[in-house]
Amino acid sequence: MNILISHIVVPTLTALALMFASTQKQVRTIAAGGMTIQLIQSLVLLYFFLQERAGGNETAVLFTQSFSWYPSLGISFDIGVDGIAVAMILLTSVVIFTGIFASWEVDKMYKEFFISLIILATGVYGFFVSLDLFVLFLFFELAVIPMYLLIGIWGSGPKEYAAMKLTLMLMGGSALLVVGILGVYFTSDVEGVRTFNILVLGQHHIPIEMQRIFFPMLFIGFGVIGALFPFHTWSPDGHSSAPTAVSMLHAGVLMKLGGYGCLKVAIFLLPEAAQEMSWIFLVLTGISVIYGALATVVQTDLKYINAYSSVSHCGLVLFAILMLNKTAYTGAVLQMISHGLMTALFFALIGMLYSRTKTRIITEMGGLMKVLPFLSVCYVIGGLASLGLPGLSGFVAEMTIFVGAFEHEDLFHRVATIIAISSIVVTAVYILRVIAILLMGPVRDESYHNFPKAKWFEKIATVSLIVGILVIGLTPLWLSDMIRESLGMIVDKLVLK
Amino acid sequence: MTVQELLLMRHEWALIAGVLILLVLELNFSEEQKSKSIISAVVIFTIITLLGFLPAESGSTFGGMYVTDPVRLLMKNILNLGVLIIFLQAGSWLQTKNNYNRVTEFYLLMLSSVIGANFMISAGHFLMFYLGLELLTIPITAAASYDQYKSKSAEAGIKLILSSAFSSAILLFGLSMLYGSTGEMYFSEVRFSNDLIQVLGFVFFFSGLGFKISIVPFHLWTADVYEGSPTNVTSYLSVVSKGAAIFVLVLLLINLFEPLRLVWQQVIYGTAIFTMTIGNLFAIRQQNLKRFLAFSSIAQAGFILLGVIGGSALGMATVIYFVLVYVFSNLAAFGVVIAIEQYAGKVNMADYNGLYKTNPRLSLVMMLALFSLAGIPPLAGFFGKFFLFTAVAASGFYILLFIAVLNAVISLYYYLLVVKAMFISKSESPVPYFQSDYPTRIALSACVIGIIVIGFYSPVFEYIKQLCLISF
Amino acid sequence: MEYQYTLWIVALPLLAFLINGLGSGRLPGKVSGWIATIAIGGSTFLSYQTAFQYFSSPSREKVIAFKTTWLRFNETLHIDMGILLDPISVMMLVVITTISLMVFIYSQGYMKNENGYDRYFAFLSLFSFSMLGLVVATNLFQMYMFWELVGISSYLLIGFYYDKPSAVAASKKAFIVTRFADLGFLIGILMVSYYTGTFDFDILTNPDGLNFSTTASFLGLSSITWALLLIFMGGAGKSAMFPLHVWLPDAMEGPTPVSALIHAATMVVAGVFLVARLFPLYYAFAPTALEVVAFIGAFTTLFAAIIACTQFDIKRVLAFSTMSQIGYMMLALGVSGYGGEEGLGYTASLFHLFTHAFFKALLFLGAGAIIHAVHTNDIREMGSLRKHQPVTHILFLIACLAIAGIPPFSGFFSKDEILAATFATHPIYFGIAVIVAGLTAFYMFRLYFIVFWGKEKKYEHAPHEAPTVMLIPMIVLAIGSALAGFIPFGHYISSDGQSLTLHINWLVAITSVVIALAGIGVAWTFYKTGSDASQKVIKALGSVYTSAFNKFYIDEIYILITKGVIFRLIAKPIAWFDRNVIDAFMNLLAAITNWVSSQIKEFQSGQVQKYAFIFISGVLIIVLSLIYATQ
Amino acid sequence: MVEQVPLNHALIVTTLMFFIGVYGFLTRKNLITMLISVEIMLNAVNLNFVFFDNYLFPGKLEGHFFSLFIIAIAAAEAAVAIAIFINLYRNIRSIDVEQVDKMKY
Amino acid sequence: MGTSAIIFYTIAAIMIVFSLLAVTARKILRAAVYLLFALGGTAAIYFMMNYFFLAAVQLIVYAGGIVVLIIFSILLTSHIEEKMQKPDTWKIILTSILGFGGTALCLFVITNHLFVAHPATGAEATMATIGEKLLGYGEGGYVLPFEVISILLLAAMIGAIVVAKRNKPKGNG
Repeated sequence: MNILISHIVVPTLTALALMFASTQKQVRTIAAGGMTIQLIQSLVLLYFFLQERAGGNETAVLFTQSFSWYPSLGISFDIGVDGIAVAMILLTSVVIFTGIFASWEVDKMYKEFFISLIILATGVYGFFVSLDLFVLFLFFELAVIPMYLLIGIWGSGPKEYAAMKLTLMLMGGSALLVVGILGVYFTSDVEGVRTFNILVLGQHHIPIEMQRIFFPMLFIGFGVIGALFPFHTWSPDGHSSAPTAVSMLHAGVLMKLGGYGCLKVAIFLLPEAAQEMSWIFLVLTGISVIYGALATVVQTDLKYINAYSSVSHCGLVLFAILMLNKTAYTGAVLQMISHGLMTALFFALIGMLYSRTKTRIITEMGGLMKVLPFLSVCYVIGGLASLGLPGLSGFVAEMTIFVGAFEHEDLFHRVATIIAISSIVVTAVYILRVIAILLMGPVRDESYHNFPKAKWFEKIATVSLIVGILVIGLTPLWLSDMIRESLGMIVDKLVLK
Repeated sequence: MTVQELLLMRHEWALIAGVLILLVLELNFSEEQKSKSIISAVVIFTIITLLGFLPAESGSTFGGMYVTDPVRLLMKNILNLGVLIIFLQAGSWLQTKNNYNRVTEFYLLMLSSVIGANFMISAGHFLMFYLGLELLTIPITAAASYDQYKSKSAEAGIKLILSSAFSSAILLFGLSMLYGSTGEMYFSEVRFSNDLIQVLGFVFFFSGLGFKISIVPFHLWTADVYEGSPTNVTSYLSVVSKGAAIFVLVLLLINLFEPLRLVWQQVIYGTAIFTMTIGNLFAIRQQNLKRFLAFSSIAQAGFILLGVIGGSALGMATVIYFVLVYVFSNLAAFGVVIAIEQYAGKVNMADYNGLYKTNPRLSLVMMLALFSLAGIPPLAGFFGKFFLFTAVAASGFYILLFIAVLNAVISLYYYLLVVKAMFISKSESPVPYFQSDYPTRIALSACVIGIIVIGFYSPVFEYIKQLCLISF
Repeated sequence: MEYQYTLWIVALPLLAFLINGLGSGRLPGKVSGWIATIAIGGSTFLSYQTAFQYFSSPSREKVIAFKTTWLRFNETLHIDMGILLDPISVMMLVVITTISLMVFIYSQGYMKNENGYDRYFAFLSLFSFSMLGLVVATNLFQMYMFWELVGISSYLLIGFYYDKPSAVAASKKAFIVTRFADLGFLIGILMVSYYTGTFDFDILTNPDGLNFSTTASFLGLSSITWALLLIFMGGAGKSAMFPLHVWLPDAMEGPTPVSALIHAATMVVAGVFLVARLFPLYYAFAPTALEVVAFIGAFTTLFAAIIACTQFDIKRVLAFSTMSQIGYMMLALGVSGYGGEEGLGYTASLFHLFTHAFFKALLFLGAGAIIHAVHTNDIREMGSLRKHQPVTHILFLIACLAIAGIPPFSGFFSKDEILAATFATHPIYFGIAVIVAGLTAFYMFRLYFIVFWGKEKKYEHAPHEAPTVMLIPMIVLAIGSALAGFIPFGHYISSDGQSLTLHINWLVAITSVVIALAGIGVAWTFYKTGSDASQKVIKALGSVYTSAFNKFYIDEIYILITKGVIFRLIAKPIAWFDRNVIDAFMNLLAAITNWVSSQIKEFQSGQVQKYAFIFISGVLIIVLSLIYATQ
Repeated sequence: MVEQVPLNHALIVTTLMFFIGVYGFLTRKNLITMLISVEIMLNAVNLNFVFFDNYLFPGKLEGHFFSLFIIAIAAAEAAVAIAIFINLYRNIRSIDVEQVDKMKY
Repeated sequence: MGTSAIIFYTIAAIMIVFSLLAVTARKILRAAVYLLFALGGTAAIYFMMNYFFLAAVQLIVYAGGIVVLIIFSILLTSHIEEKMQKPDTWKIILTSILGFGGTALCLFVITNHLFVAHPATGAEATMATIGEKLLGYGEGGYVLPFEVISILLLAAMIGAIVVAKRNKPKGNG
């Protein structure tokens, strides 16, 4: 079986198997087992991919397979991956794997919880492997919907409101996607039966006046889930209400669908309009970056902090994508991966801290370093990654973005870039603020000394993510080269003009 | 007149035969055996449905009064499937003490209404169309007031019969104008020429059909009638009656009213927007689930108009496909509503709070149905809706498409409200656990299978598209 | 390659960090200390080996000892990890490893009874690793990376006592201020790399191969000038130049050995090192930037020296002294020319860097020994310590003499060269330098006299002499402080790589010694004799003294800008805006939908006649609009 | 008559009658009178068909037959409608249309 | 103006007046009677156009059937002497505007249209032709609608019975 198909099949089977599980132990075992297999096969995929590339296989997309589905509409189940997709799949596998462990102690309707979580993951995998716009969109929505139940049932705080808002805003985005996708489908000059295949569409031209209509639709459509200002407000509420694993998966992976889609669909298919209109969105993303960071500075709820910082970091992803050059694209993908890992780490840690302190307001906590050294150190590492410390993934991503952004000489891009760069200072401010208030200082309460130390599953979750952050941070070359190689297709279309 | 020609009318003959058999059986059942007629009706209708799937030829008979082709057969078969499910779901209601000796009558009314639907679809003459329409409506108005001791049911009947009489009068006025300006009543011979009077006639005519489909502004009866009628009748109204009218609308617009294309495209453009939007706006404030489904079905009708507007084979195929999906989705939702109404007598949203705790299967079915209606993958509704969008995009109506997708988002909101009630909200006294009867379970399973399979199994759509291409 | 082993100089501390970090809590305290010390000892040994090998070879060419591509940005730009050996990096290796080793040994005694012994050594090793990586960087970006790592280890060490709020605040401040400076550094790097297509020092420090447009691009300065100014901003942050100096005094919250290592001898001079590293670039393309360097250096040196005279916290006095001395170095760099005698400032600056490392580290360690003994930082609570700590007293005196520039201690030689360099170029800078020399002598001996002479104070425990393990490193450093001046520094290090013989400019030397002695004399009269002259002078100075005592209120200005403006006037409103405007807008859409929905409910009135009314009106309206549309 | 009365005049009569029916339907309070109004509307339509048949397309009798069937259907409709009215009357003791608004919004 | 025209306009006037009366009369039974006159007028016009069969059907089914049905139901559900309330003034005004508007619109369209006659070779509306056509199954034959309407009538009958028949009297349900 094609390894990509098995990436969809394994979670599906896991979800099916979960339906027949009864005890919590079985549920945990199946979920963890399934996602471990998934993680392993993602690593195998990476290995195969690098092997192929090393063997001189220059094809843009590897492991392709195509099943005709709705031939009269030109819909077929086309799958295949390039370096970007491989990287995103790997990210997804890591995050879902750790997500399972981070939600080890869910005891309310645990079966349904894991099923929904895994369905969500299935959607994400499907999204990353599909080469057909229709299928891609199908998986996109599949990934978004379980979120409603996950937040609504297992969330906290104003969960119903948050779940509804999140779902509706994301679906609002996908509404724009429908229009954009169909627009692309009908206006490209494909001969014969029209097609949804991205690669084929990419080889055909779409009239510029049509591109001007559909580019904003596709870009905003994907941008909503990528937390594009001003469509980001689902993020703080959604993330703060969601249960741990869901926040992890959502911020860690789902938000990446936005950036990925913007890059591989919006920009790839509509390059001329992208070139023409990028400045508008550049302004928006520039605002996202600095605005999200500044808004984070004054938050006191840990999840809000992370949500707003995600707005800033994901804004950087879109910002880089709009720079329309290879280096910035590479940076964007790296940033997606890096942010995925570290935000998942943050949310996992927040969940773990919350389970002990029963609060997420930082000013109500303090001195955790003393009582929970392991988790605190993990938090510090996450924080350092977030503020772009060399040796951790954030640095690699951000620097690549900045170098890429600097390839534009005109004043507008320069100013935008410098504004975006200055966010690293603000990031440092809020990260250190949290560390100072939350982890350092005297132990806030005597009862803190009774906190259980980090449990084994918590350690698995955090350590796997930190390993990911470190691997990328210390040896970024293979990853960034793998991503770079896959960008030729997209960049070439831009040059064509 | 040859046997061959008579065989063209297979669906109708079978149904008429069914009516007669049921009548005879009814006369032979004693008071205590009345409930047997449920089984006999279901069996008979199963046979009728199966017969419908036998291969058949196309052609016309009775001098062109009656036409049939594979597409029409398919439409009838889809409606038959819906009716079969409705029959299955009706059992528990018919066995209640107010109805036990009026079982057969219910089936007779339904069957005659289906006959009307079939004749309407196969009409080759305005008279046949009109008769079909009335035959579709009149028995159902009686069925709507079936719950004799409920004033709501009577009210529903009143509203339905008065509105439909009024709308058919208007339709007839339009027909008379069309007749006056063309002088022909056979579809095959009518030639339209885009005169103002034909525009007028068309709009009047359209309003009559729009009434059945619940197109805004001809929709106002819908919610009240849906709420008041026995739920089985409601599901019939929302699925079969509406489906038949949609089919006819598609057939007539694409073939008969082709010369007026520019006119009807404008009309549908406007009404589609209003239908979706108004349906949604009302749906979000409903507490009664039947009323809620009524407005949702209005919104769905608006979406269906998207497929109609292109006036292409693709559009026709998407409409038929969507109705097929809609049959399963809506009947699944109604099935759950019926089951809970029969068991607990509750139809309000708040009564569904915490349903998942006590009745997980029913909740899941309901969720799947609503998600399918909302167009969430991987359920069939997603495919149906996407294809409708494809059809409208194919005609280049991107603004309409945009409004439609926004409406799809709003619709998701209220579908999620129900999901929320079932899965998230807590209740002091949720509907206790119960086991529905076998026919209901069969019906619901069939719906669920339909919802899940139709989308994935692409030959369904490909087949429909093929047929539409041929008959176009 | 013959220098391959230099990789171990950097790698050994990293290993120590990893072992101590991963083994945290499992290793016995002693062991972690020894692991770290042995590792740094190894590095020290190899550094001396390298220095010996490098300087004994006749050529002063740059040597790439090791290089590998770490990250590729595009066809031309990539970050390499490597080791670049040239005179200044080798010199820095020696300085860093030596001071590090001494501090590590000293810390064994100083930190003995602290919790988190292993954590301390882990961080210290991390710092050494980063600092070593920084100086051997082959390219700007590698340097930037280690620059950041240095910053973070500084942060971690300042915040070592993490349950002490002041330490936490200080560490945060240090990191954020330097981070802000690094923002400039980063943008500068990006600009330079954009124009040159490279990060490599190999190319960058060889201005012949580069071609910049020096035409003004923005505010009358060329882009390369802007770039280099921004890079200098990074250096200024790390080296605590005005106005980015605010973090340094607070950084004294860290353990004293840390202050000695990081905030006196090594990290804070990274800015000087950076400018020196890029000196050819500055000189060739951005003389304006160099003027700025000189100006900032001159200003800072005076500014810090004045504040140093007023402080009572022993470590803060030393901190301001450090600022002042680094300002000196910057000044020297700023006024330097390129090549030959012109490049005297360059050599002088690095020479001073070299000697300063020894005596300032010694001062801090001495201060550490004192604090260890008296458990306070406030010099007003100290006195007559010479009786209790005779060895420390002598060593501290040597350091004081060295920093005051009294021959034959090392400070005299390096300071003299700086004075000579300024004397040759800018009379005003020379004047400032001379004044600062006097001030330096004054405040150092103020400190010395108050602490070691003066009245005996009441101590909780009787102060005791530091243990041997702390004294040995101090003695070593004292020897260094005393003798380092005799190294023929110009022979090894000069702006153009050619050997430069340093002469003592007698006029300058005598002036400086006289002024230093004057400073000592004033300190003597004020503090040794116990007269109240100092109080009178303070009274006479009035507000000038108060503002100097309050560090000229720079901290308050910062707080105003950060807390008052950025936090309260920007961040808070943004957060508010997000919740109450953007988010509210989304909610408003929902509310509008609901509102419309409730407004139109009357259409569904339940009255079948109204339904029919709407029905027929709808029909007629459609007809009308169609008629309208067709006509 | 074809020769003496223009078609338009005939159509004016029917149109008037139709809208009188509409008016009645929209204003009468009693359900039965509403039914009467519908009958008037249908009657107008019937006349329309017959006029067209007679004036424009004599000989084919299509309008004639249409009217015939409309009459039959009107009868059926009226029968069902009245049955429902009576049912309603039994339930709420009134056949005032304004009372029939228990379900709304 | 010929006799038939005079008769036509007279009948037309009668029809319109009685229609108006039928929809405005305050006494319900009178409304039914006025309806009868309006329907009778229609039958008269059918007679004038030589559609005797149709006229007869009109009289039998409409006047004889429907109106009687209506009167019965009136007797069942209303007090004959009771005057109905006047509708709301607003309702009257709005509906009148609508009615006039609708009439005007339709008449505008109708009178602006040039109706084209297609006289076919004339079948008179004699009983024979009507019978032939009604039972013919070829082109122009109406046997199929005839059959369908029989089903419809059957269904309507069943429906009416089901709705109106009360099998178990139950207080005031």
